[in-house]
Amino acid sequence: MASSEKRKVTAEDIENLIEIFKQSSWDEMHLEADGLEIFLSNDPTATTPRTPAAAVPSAAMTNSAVANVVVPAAASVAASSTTLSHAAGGAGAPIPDGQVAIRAPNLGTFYRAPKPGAPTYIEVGQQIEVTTEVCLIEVMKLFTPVQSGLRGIVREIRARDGQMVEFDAVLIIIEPN
Amino acid sequence: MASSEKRKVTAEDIENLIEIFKQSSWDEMHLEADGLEIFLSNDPTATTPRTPAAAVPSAAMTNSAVANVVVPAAASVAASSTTLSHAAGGAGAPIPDGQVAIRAPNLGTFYRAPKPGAPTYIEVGQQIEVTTEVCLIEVMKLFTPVQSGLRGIVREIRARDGQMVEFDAVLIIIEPN
Amino acid sequence: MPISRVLSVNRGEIAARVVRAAHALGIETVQAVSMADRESRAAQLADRTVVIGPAASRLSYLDANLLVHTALQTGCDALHPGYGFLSEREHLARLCDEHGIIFIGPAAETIAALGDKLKAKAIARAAGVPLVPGTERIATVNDAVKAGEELGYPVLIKASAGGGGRGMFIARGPDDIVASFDKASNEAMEAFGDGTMYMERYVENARHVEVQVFGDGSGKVLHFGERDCSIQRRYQKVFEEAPCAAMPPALRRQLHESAVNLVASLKYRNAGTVEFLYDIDRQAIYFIEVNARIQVEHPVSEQVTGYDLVQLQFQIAGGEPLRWTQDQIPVTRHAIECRLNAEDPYRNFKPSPGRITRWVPPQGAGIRLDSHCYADYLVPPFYDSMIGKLIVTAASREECVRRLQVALEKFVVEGLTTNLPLLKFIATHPDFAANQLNTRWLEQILLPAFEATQE
Amino acid sequence: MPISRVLSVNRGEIAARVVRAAHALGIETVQAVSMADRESRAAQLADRTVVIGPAASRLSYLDANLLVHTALQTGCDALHPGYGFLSEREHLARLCDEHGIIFIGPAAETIAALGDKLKAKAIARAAGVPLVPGTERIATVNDAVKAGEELGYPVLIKASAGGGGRGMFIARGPDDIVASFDKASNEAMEAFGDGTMYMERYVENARHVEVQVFGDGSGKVLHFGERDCSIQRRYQKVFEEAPCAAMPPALRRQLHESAVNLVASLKYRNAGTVEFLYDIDRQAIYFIEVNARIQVEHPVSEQVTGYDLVQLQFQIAGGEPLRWTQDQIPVTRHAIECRLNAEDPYRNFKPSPGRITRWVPPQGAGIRLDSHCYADYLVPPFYDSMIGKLIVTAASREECVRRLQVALEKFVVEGLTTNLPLLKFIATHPDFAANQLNTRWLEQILLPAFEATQE
Repeated sequence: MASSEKRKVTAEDIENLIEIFKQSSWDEMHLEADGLEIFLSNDPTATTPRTPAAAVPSAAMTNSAVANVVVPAAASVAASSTTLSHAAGGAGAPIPDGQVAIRAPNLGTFYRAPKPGAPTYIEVGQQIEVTTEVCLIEVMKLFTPVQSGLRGIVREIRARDGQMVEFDAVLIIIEPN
Repeated sequence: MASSEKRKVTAEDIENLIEIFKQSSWDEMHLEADGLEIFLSNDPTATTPRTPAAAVPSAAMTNSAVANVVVPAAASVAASSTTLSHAAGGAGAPIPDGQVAIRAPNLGTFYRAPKPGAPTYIEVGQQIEVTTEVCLIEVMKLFTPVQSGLRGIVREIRARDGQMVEFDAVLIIIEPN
Repeated sequence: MPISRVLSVNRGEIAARVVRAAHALGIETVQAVSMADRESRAAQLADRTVVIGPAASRLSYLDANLLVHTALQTGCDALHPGYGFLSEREHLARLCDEHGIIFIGPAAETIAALGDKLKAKAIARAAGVPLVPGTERIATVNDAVKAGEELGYPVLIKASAGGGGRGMFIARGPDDIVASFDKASNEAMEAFGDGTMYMERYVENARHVEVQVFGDGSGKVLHFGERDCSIQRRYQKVFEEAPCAAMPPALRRQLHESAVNLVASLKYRNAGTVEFLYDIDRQAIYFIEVNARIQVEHPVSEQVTGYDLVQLQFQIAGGEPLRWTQDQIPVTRHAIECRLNAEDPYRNFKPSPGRITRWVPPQGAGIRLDSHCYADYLVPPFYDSMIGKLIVTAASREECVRRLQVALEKFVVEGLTTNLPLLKFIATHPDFAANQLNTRWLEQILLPAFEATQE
Repeated sequence: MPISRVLSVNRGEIAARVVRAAHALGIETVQAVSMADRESRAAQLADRTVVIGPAASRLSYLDANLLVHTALQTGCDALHPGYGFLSEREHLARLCDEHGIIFIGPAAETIAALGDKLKAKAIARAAGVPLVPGTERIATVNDAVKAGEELGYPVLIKASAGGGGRGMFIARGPDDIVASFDKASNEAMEAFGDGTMYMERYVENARHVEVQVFGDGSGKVLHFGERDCSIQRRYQKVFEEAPCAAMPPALRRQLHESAVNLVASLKYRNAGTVEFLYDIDRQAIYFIEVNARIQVEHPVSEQVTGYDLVQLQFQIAGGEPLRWTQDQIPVTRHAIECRLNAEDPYRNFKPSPGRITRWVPPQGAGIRLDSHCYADYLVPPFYDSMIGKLIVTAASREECVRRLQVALEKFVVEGLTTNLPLLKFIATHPDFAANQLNTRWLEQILLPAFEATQE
């Protein structure tokens, strides 16, 4: 799960890269991996990489089976989020430096507790482990618990109990430790 | 009719100025006359004249009762003309330096001779006087002869016999003398 | 014979609307423009643009000879006059007829008849359409009191020979007549040498209601519901809506029947609007006039019926019949239009032409904008100040008002002054939400309140 | 009950089309998008956008549970499926029904019945709709010759138990049957252990013709004319037009009646298309299948009839009846659509997604563009390659072809490779102008000629 691990580039990775690039203020992005070369540019006339040495930003991009954990490369990237008027409930605010978002693995209704009246999975300030269950996402009466995916302290719970969250929406902010 | 003559600024003058400005590559135009101040800018944020000393370009703008004679301030202005796809038949080409266009005083059908089979009013190379009739413009069977409005040699006949010309279209090019 | 190429001889939003409607039907377009409108939206959209004259309307849009000459020389078989300018001039329609150009509008003689106020009233009367009730000459106080009973108070008593208000008074009951009739008659005698009086109903509390009609020239006429245009400033409509929610169904039926009967009696062709005064206190309608053209406010009727009236103009003019029956034109929704003008509502509505630097119209469910404007467009100072029509549609009037409020709030126009603050003020006024208003409401209630917000 | 808020669950041009149609009717819109479509046109237009999943369709547009969950959570009372994806899945329609969401399309059981090829054919047969004529089992050469006379040559003789072409042959006359029947029957016996044969008409020279129908669920069905979609590559339509100019009126009447009878027998609800093979040599039509959704090529039918079929989908789904009679839907014009794809026609139609740097669509009389693209739009690599549909309308086919040529010539797209050169080549080919083509023309005649221009 560490960014230093060598693994195959997937279509999802490319999609994520395009995403990050679109949300960034960078003019060009150039990446070589697995014999694959990717060049993204905001300059329509650009055809060859002008900065072949520029590497992928030091973002630990991982797609865990449990939740999408994205460490922002820079606050500006995380802050830009989506520009759609009604998009991504609660995903608008920037993620503080050194903290990490647990994002919705799929669209669904967000629940803080396993059932009505039961204690919540987590509270702000709580120390959690990689396998700690942090919330429940429901789609058409199918309830799926979401695991943290990383160790740290809960700093913020962004999603609201009983409300729909979109795919990739920021649910919870963790300060890793 | 000379540009040095002092006369009142009319709505038509302002219209012409806006026109010239739109067709030019200038960023701003500032003019004071008759106690009236006109400031045109392509910068939406501009609110006060930044170049109060800039005068109206040295264009001899006159609107004769007979025909609109416009001496282009610079080739670029005359050349830009209208950008509409089908506009102003024959008005597209630039007017050579030192030459002057006789323009259509109104929309209508352009005739080079007073009646079918009669000799043409003028030919290229011919010397004409201010009152020389140069063509006929017809609107719904009402035929109006057009006088030259200036002295010179006919250099080009741009409008085609029997074809509709739009208002202000270039009809004939004269080299004044 | 279907139209294949049309000359559009108007400007602003309606020219763009006409060109788009023609293109949707596969009809080629030539747009006639003045020098000031060469970069207009209609010019950009049209297949061809012809500069017909200088900015001054008199030398361009108001010169029928230029227009017809242009139509003939550019191979057009039809001419669309839009509204305003020459759209209701018999002369232009006749000139088109004489030169084999289809005038997209009523027959020249229909325009002429309806343009004459007296003739129009006679046509209405003959078709059984209600006019403001009144009397013939009245000689004595007793006759006046008797007539007052019949008409119902209040009544307006005027000098037959009169004008300028002399010898005129309002009577709210027989006592007023007894008190003032002889004095007024004497006043008239002194002023005009004739003391004869007459009387008509005085409508204090009225709405302006009009019916959108269409005829195909065969005598068949269909209506597309009514519009309530009571929010006016100096007889200029500011808001228009459909239907007239304040009108009870029975009266609405009479309204529609009156409008249809009137124009059917003329074998009316193409689009028209029959205007009525709706007397709220007496629950009665009185004919005002017929507008023999498409109107500014036609979109609200399109929104509530689902028909494209400008396309229909082209189809009827091209010889197609009215294919439908009246029950196929149900009014199922509510729509409100408001007119966005380049004018300063805080400075006596002074026109404010200039370059639009930012233009962010609202969008979303039920929001339609009919406009020729865009960011960087120069609104020329030579013509009327309307720069767009915002039309909002919803299932109910209540929902429609709410949507209108949101839409106006989202509308951003920069670079020139507009009446947007006034439109917002109207849209959020409780009287407007409650639909408690009449033709005087804007000037008497709303504008003073609006101006008070500036102090 | 009229729809008040709809979830649009498709993408690309049809999502934008659906959102616009809803807005025109005052219906609020929520657009479901994948991560890759967050900046899409539909997302920009909709009142609200919801990211339902990652780019992969399986985890977004193809997950019925996600879609219905989203509809419920965002307060939608209806769901518009567009075309492709889940638009013809009984499961989605049923899930909507179960949760009180109006599925804008046919009833779930109709979708199920028509989705089963054998059931669909049985329904067609019961409704008197012609199928490709064929026989039951044939035992002997003599029976085969007799059947061949009845069906008319050429005929296709197949093994009943067969597949993969074994035991199959084409007979152009009785001699071919005599020469090959026993051999083929033996072949089938060897391959499948069963030598039984059957026979059907072989259609060499065919057009693909389809009828646009609409039902309101009461049994009332109207058609909106037919479309000719014969220009196909690998069963993908490239050009579609209306009407099928090559079809004689009597056959067209049979076509329309067959289509209407078929869907009326199902009390069909909402939009559908009945597809037929048009046997040019025998001047006959044979039922293929029913597409129980709005189709890509619906705009040509809109253009020739003047009805907005997507708005009509919303109205029918909202409970309105089909208000018209068939004679109120005349086909008065000709329209041609061609599909602009981000693909390289010179490299075996390899998809070419990427960022559009320049996008200058043609405009003018009779030109319509249904597209979600704009300058600076990134065409994502995850979905199909269609980036727009150019639809051209005119009074005649001849004029329509001319306009199409001009429109394609004016169309500028830069930043990615498109099939525009191929579209231009088709539009200017003499066979296309002469309307001399069949379903094999594109692959057999046109593409080799097109490729030859590259050498």
